[in-house]
Amino acid sequence: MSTMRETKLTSDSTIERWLDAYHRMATIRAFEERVNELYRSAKMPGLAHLYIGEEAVAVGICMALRKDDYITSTHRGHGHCLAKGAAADRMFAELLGKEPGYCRGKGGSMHIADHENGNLGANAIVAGSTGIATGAAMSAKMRSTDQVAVCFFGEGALGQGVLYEVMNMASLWKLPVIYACENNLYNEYTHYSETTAGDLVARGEAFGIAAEQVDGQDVRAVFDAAVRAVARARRGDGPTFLVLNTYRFHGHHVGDVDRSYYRSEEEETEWKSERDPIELLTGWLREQGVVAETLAQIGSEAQQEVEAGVEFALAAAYPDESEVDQHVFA
Amino acid sequence: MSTMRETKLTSDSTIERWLDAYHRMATIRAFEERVNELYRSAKMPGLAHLYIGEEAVAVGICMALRKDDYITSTHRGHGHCLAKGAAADRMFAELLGKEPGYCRGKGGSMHIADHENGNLGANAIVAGSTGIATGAAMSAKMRSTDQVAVCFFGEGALGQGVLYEVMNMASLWKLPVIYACENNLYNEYTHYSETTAGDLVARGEAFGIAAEQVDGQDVRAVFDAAVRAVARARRGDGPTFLVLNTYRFHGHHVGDVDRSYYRSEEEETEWKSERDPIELLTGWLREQGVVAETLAQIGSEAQQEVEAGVEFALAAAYPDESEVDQHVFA
Amino acid sequence: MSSPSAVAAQPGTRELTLSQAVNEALAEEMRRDASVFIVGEDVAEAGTPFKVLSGLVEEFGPERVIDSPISEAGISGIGLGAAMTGMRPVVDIMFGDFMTLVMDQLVNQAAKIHYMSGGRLKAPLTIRTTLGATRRSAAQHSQSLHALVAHVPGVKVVLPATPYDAKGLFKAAIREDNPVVVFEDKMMFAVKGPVPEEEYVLPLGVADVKREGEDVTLVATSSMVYVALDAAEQLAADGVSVEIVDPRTLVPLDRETIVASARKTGRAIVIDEGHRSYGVGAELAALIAEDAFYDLDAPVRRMCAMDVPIPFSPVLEDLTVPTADTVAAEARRLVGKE
Amino acid sequence: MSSPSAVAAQPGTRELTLSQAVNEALAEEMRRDASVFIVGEDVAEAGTPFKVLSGLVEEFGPERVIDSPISEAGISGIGLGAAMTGMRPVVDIMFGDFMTLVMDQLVNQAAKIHYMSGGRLKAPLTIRTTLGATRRSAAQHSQSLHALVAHVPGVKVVLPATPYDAKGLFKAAIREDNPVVVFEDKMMFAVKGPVPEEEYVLPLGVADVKREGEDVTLVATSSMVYVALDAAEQLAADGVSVEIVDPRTLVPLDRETIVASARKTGRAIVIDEGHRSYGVGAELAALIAEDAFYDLDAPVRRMCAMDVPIPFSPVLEDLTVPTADTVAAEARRLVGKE
Ligand SMILES: Cc1ncc(C[n+]2csc(CCOP(=O)(O)OP(=O)(O)O)c2C)c(N)n1
Ligand SMILES: Cc1ncc(C[n+]2csc(CCOP(=O)(O)OP(=O)(O)O)c2C)c(N)n1
Ligand SMILES: [Mg+2]
Ligand SMILES: [Mg+2]
Repeated sequence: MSTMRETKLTSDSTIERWLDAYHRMATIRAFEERVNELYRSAKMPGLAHLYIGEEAVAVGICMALRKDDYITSTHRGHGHCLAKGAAADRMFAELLGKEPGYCRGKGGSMHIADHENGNLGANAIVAGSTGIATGAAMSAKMRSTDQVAVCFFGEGALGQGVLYEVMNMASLWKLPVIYACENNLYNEYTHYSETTAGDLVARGEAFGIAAEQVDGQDVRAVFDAAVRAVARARRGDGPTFLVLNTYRFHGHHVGDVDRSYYRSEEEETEWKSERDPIELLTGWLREQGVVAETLAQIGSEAQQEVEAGVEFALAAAYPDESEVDQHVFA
Repeated sequence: MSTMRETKLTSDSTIERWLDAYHRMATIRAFEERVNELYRSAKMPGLAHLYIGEEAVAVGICMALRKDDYITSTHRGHGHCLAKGAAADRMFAELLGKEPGYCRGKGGSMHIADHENGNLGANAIVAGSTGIATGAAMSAKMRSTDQVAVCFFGEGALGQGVLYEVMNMASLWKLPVIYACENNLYNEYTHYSETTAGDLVARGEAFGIAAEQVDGQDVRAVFDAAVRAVARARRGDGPTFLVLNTYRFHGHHVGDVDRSYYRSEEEETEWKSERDPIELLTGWLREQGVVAETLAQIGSEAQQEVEAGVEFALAAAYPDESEVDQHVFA
Repeated sequence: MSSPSAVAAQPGTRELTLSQAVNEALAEEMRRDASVFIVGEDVAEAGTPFKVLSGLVEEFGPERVIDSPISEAGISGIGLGAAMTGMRPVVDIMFGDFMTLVMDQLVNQAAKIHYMSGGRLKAPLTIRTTLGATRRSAAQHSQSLHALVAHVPGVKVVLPATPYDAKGLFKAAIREDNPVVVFEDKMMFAVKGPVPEEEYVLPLGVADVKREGEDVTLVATSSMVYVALDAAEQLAADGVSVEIVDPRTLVPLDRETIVASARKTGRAIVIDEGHRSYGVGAELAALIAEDAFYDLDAPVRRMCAMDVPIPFSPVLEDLTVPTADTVAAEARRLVGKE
Repeated sequence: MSSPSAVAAQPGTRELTLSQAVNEALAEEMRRDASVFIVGEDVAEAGTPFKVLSGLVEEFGPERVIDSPISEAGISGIGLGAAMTGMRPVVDIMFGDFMTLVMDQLVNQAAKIHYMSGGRLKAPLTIRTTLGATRRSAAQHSQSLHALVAHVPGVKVVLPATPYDAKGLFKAAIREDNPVVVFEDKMMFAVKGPVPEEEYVLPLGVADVKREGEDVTLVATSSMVYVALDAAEQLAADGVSVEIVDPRTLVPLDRETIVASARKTGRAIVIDEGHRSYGVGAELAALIAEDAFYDLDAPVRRMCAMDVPIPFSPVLEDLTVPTADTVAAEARRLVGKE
C-alpha cells in the first residue's frame, strides 16, 4: 500500500503534477499531526522530530527523482521517507516499535529506512549520512546506472567536517549527488547565525560545486531546482549544493513546547500564516482554477490513509524477543 | 642557546631584518641537510620529513610573531620549530631520542614541541593540530592577551573535516588565528589537484575568513602577508587564511628517493634552480648592496651552529628506562 | 530508577538530583577559577537538552558558557588548545554516542600531549558526556562507550553513580591537569541523593563500597549501582548477603578495593552497561580472576549490555541490559541458591 | 622478525611475504568480482607507503584503485554508501592510529545499519589498516587500536599473523556481507610463509593452533604469534611444552578452541600488542578465567603493550611491548621453572 499517488512526471498535465504534490504534502502534514498526538497521548515511545512546515522541500525534491534513485535522511526524516514513496502504515508501525515496521521496529523514527524506494535511512547523527549518500552516488557511477543520490540534511550539519570531506570527493569525481541543505534557521535551540559563519551557499561553491539558494516553501521552485540538479547529475556533470530556506512549525522534537527562550511567537506566527507551503500551493492551484472541493477531497484521502496507517500500527504485534540478537550480522 | 638571531622587528634597518631572515633560512637548510645525512648513515631512528625548499614560509611568518605567540606544526615541522626560536642542539637531541631533547626523546621528529617559544607541537595527524591552534587563539582571547596563534598545515590537510569545523568557529568568534596552508603541490605521492576540488582560497572564504594567496618562496611577500594577518588578529578582527605556494625539494620523507612515478625531474629542477627561497632572497640582498662575504659569513655561522648541535645530540644520553611510564599523567 | 536506602539522605541532609549536583559542581568551580569555561551544543540558554546546565549562562555569561556549532571534533580540539594554554575547558558532548567523533582529538591529541612533550605540555580538559540505554532513543543515542575511552592511556575516566559522587568527582575532574571524560547516565539525572552544603572534592581512583556484605561481590558502574542495590534487596530476602563495589573511576582504577572485596566474598559479578565483549566488564573480570584467583569459589560473572546495537522497540531494548531481576538470578546461581 | 619453523614452507610449497599475500588476495577478488574496488590515500601508483598494493592500479585501473584525499572519515562513509548499494569496497586506512577518525562512520553507521534496518540493508565493507609498534614512529603511528573496534557489535575483526592466514582471511573479509576491519602488523609485511598456488578462503571465527604443547597455553594475536613462537623455542630448551593458539579473528571469536587449550594445559598467558587495560587481553583473559575456571592451575596472565603512549626513543619504545624474552620469563614463572 502506498499512500502516495504515482508520480506523474510523464503526465502532460502540469496541474496533475501539482495536485500530486499537494497530496504528498497533505499526507506528510497529516502523518506528522498524528505522530504528535500519539506522542502526547503516550502511545509512542521515545521522541520524534516533526517535519511540519518543511513539506515542500522533501516533496519538491523527491518528485524530481525516480524510484530507483537514492535518498538519505535525518532525524527529521518522516517527510523524506513519505515523499520517496513509503507507506504510512509501515512507517507508523516502525515508530511504535512494531514488527511490520520498515525496520521491524528496530530502527524507530530516527532510523527509518525503506530500501525498496531507495531510502537508505534516516540518521540520528547530524551529517551522519553524508558519506552514505555520496557513496551511493559513487556506486551508481561505478555501476554505470544513471541513478542519483540526494543527501538531505539540516543546516546544523554544516558544522560537521565529514560533509566537507565528501563534498570535496563528490566534486573531484563528479558524482551524481545532490546536497539538500534544509535551512530551517535552527540547530535545535540555537539560531543558525550563531553557529554558521559566512555564506551558506559558499560552503558548496568552495569545493567547485554548483550551488544555489531556493525558497523551500515553494514546492514549484524546489522542484525546478531539483530537476536542474538531477539533470546535471544524470548528465555526469557532478554534484549540486542546494540551500532550501524553510521553517519548522513545531518544536525541535515533540517534547519541545516552550520555545520562547530561543524563538519568538511572532516569528512562528509569521511563518505559519504567511509561509505555509501547503497554503502557498493551494493559493497557486486555486489561481489555476482548481476548485476547493478537489483539494478538500485530496486532503481527506490523505487523512484517511494516515488514519488507516495508525490503526494498523496500533494493532500490530511487537517483534518477538528472539529478534533481539538477530541482524547483528548479515 | 638559540640558533637564531634575535628578531629585529623594531630595527629601523630593513636590511638587518632580511639578513636575519637569511640566517634563519640558512639554519633550517643546514639543519635539514644534516637530518638527511643522519638518516642515510643510519644514525637517526624512524623517519623525517624535510622542509628544504619551503623555508621562506616558516621564516616569513614567524618573523611577524612574538615569542609569546603560538604556533602549531606538522609532520614536516623542523622549519617551523627553528623559525619560532628553538635551538638546533635540543632539536637534534629530540630527533635522536635523547634525554636533552625538547621532549626528552619521547616525541621525536613528528612531535617536537617547544613550549618556551610558543610552539605547541608538531603533529603526525594531518590537520591534527588545527583544533589546538584555534583553541590557543580562543584562550588568548579569553585571557585578554593579544597573542596570536598560527596553524601551519600542508594542503593535504584540506581533506580533513576538522579544519572546517574549527575555521567556522574561528570566524564566528573572531579568534586571533592564522591558518597557514603550505601548498607544496603534493599530499605524499599524490598531486594536490587530484585531491582538492575547487579553489584553495575559497576554502577559507566560505567561512567568511579573510583569505589570500602568497608566493611562499618569497620571504618578503610571506612576511608582508603575515604582518597583515597578525595585525588583523591582534586588532580583534579575527582569523586569516593564507595559501602559501611552495615546493619541497626532497622526497615526502627521507626515504622517498625514487620520485619519478609521481613527479618529474624537470619539475624538481625548475623549482630548485628558479624558485629556491634562499637564492631568491640572496638575489634581492645582493641587489640591495649586501656583499657576498656577508652572506657567506651568515651561512657559515648557521652551519657551525648546526654542526655543534649534531655533536651535542650524538654525545647526549638516552632517557633512563624508568621514564617509560612517566608523563602519562601530569 | 529507585533511590535505595544506601544512598538516601540522612535526616537534615540536603538532597539534590544528580543533574543539580553536576550543575553545582560546575558553578562552584567557575566561581572559584576564572579559567574554567563550558563549550558545547545548546549549553547556554537551553542548558543542554537534559537541562543539566540550566542557569549557568545567566550567572557566568555567554563568554564562559558558549553555544557551539554541531562540531564535536572541533570543540574538543579547541578545548584542548585552550587547555594547553592556560584555560580549563569543560567540553559538553551531548550524547556519549558522539564520542566517536571526538576520538581523534582525544586519543591522538589530548591523551598523548603530556607524554609526547616529555611532560612539558598539559591538557586540563574535561569532557562531559552520557551513557545508558532504555530511553527508547535507538542505536545512535543509547550507547555506553566508556570502554573505548578507558582503553586509551592518558585519559582519566569518571562514572559517577550518585549525586554526591557526581559533584565531588566532577570538581576533581576540572581541577585535574589531565584530560578527563565524565560519563553520566542519562537515566540518572533525576536520581536524588544527599549532597552536603559544604564544599568537598573526591579523589579520582578511590572505589566506594556502596553496600557491605559477605556472600557475593557485585562490582557495578554508573547506573548499574542501582540495579545492584535493587538486586541486593531481593537477595537479602533470600538470605544472600551482597557487597557492592562502585569503582567510580575506571582510570585510575582502585584495583585494591575491588580485589579485596572479591577475595572476601569469594564470588563476584561485574555489572556494566557497556557491551559485554572487549568491554569494561572484561577488564574488571580479568582483574579479579587474576588477583583474587586463589580465593575465588566460582568463576567471575560478567553482566553487561548485549553485543547488539541497541534496538528501538521497547520490548527488545529492555532485554539488552542487566536488570535487578537478572542480576539477582545470576547471583543466586553463583551462590548455589537457585 | 623471525620466521619460525611452525610457519615455514614445506618443500615445494610457494613462499610469499605477508604483503604479497594481501596483494594477491585483493587481486584475486577484484578479478572475480567487478564490484570490489579499493579507495584510500596513495593506494594507486604509490601502492601505499608500505607498497602492499603495488601493481593493482596497473591491472585494474584508476577507476578501481582510487587515490583519495586525506579524508579517513569521508572515504569510510563513501565506502559504506557504496557497500549499501551494490559494491564491495576495500577502504585503505594507512595507519591504524587513524581509525580514530573513522570511528563515527564505523561505530554509528556501518556497524549498525544492518541491525537498525531490521536486516534489510547490508554493508559489505572491508577496511584494511595496521597495528604494531617498534618502528620508531612515535605515539601517533604506533598504536594497536583493535580493541576499540572489537568492542563494537556489528563489525568483524581480523588479525592475520601469517601470509597464509592473511590471504585466506582477507578474501573471506571481502566476501562478507558485513563490515570487517583487517589489522595488519606493519612489522610483518616482509614476513614470509607458505601460500598455496590454489585458491582458498579461510572462514572467519576459527582459531588456529600454531604450535601444540602440554604445559602452558599462549594465546597470541597478530605479530605476537611470532613472539610466542620464539618464546616457545626458548621454553622447549627448558623442557616446557608450549601450545600457541592464534584466534585469527577477534570477532567472531573462537572461544571453544581457546578455552579447550587452556583447560588442557591448565595455564595460560594472553599476548596482544594493544594496551593492557580495557584491551583485547582483558577479554581473552576473562574468557579463559570464566570458562576454564575449574581446570586452571594458576591465574591467567596478560602480556600487552604498556598503558603508555608509545614513546619515540628506541630505548623506551622497546620496553613497551612483549618480547620473546619477557614472555618466556613469564611462562617460566607460571609453570614454576624460574
Ligand atoms: C553529531 C551529532 N551531534 C549532535 C546531535 C544532537 N542533535 C540532534 S538534532 C540537532 C540539531 C540539528 O539541527 P539541523 O541540522 O539544523 O536539523 P533540524 O533539526 O533543524 O532539522 C542536534 C544538535 C546529533 N544528533 N548528532
Ligand atoms: C589523518 C592522517 N592521514 C594520513 C596521514 C599520512 N600522511 C602523512 S603526511 C601525508 C601527506 C600530507 O600532505 P600535506 O598535508 O600536503 O603535507 P606535506 O607532507 O606536503 O607537507 C599523509 C597522507 C596522516 N599522517 N594523518
Ligand atoms: Mg535546522
Ligand atoms: Mg603538501
